[in-house]
Amino acid sequence: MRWPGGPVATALRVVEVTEPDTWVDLTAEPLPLAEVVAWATVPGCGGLAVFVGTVRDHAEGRPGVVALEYEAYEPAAQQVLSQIAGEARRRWPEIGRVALLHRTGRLAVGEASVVVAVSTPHRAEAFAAARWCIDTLKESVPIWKREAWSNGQAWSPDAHPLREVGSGGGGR
Amino acid sequence: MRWPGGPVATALRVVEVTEPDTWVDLTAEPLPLAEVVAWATVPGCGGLAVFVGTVRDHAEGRPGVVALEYEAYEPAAQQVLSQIAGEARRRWPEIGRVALLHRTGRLAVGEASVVVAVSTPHRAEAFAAARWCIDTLKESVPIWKREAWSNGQAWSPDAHPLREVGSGGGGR
Amino acid sequence: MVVFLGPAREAAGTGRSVVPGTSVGEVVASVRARFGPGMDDLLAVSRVWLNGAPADPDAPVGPDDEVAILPPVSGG
Amino acid sequence: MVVFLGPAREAAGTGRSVVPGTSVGEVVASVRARFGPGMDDLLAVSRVWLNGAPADPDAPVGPDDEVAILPPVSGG
Repeated sequence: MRWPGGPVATALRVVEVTEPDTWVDLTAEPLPLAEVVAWATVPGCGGLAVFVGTVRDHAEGRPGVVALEYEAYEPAAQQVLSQIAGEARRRWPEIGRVALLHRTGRLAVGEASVVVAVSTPHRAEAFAAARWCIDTLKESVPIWKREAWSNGQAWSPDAHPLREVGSGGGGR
Repeated sequence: MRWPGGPVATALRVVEVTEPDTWVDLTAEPLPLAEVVAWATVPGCGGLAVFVGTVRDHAEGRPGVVALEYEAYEPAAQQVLSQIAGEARRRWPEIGRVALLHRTGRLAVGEASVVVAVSTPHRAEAFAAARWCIDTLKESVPIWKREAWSNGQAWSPDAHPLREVGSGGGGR
Repeated sequence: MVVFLGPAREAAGTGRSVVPGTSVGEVVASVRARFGPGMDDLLAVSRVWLNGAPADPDAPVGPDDEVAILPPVSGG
Repeated sequence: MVVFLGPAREAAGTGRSVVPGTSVGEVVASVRARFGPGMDDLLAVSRVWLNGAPADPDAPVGPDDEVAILPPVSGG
């Protein structure tokens, strides 16, 4: 899906040019956790908080989860990841680097579905910003999870009505 | 330093045998961040929170920090890391894996001095436990930091009187 | 062009469809009319975006525009 | 045997020393007597451990035991 010259293309181009310290991505490949951790480490920032979401072997009422499938509304989902990174910087200007990566497609139990990494000079801000980013990501990014468990498959019931980034709630 | 048959040796042996899901270490080698992240990911736990402390290029009143040197009271420091992991499990029984690794010796700017990783079924507990672990580590582990900056070197003034693990404060 | 995502794709039985309408509101009304009561329930909790961003019901829709039906999300 | 760590090692001018005393409190008093006022200030904010764990001043100290002077810590 593309909107030539539309708002999404413009926003993405701006992000890429002006934010070398921001890394957002939607990818069907395994998330590069080690690279994210290394990339987010910068000399001015003594604290790096990372959150990794991984596919659990169970969900509410669904024992024996064997796989998940994530479907994203691209490229809008990628644009929302950029918005979250931008809003995090507005709330915590001390952020050095921020990474928000989400996996798409089919994932096995134990694979990482999402990684958030935030580096700041001091640890309190890194924890708070990383927590805000993952909470906001779960409410604001157009991504849907389909679960396949021991005797069925269906969309995840653990869903949130889509909210706009920065429309209240959490953090600073 | 060794105390043959003393409390430290006994405690360490117990930890190694009974806690395969706990990884604590003091090491003069670069911290294996990627391995820690991979190790802490387990099928039952959907949330992994990681904190990495890195050597900053500045400290209060000390511009141009070029290196740090960490000195630990071994093996007591390692035993306290084990105590912190144990107390974290007591406070958050849902913890799957917990890692607490601290570097010793001379570190350059940007190198990781400490890593904490905690996996739990849900993200709130992972964040809370990781935060408690790093806060407690900074107050309870017998380690001292010496800073070398642009025109001097001295022990870090950012020091806390040593506290026993679990003697109040923070978390649950 | 209307795009149905996640559970909305399942309710519609298709990922995309062309329905009548010259505004976001008219397009949504067409979707409601064409698809069954399952879609009705889903629309009640879904967001509607135009070209990748939230849009008002009276925002104009031309042939090159994309209206998206976004049910409650479950990323992370 | 007394072990001086971090800033205490610097204040003592040595990492370890043998001083008289048959209890933790006596050993600390000997340390206080032998080293200068810099050590006095440091002892005021330090913890004293015996064989790797916190100990009371009246805990007995034999020739194979290790008393450690632990100034405020700065790990992390």
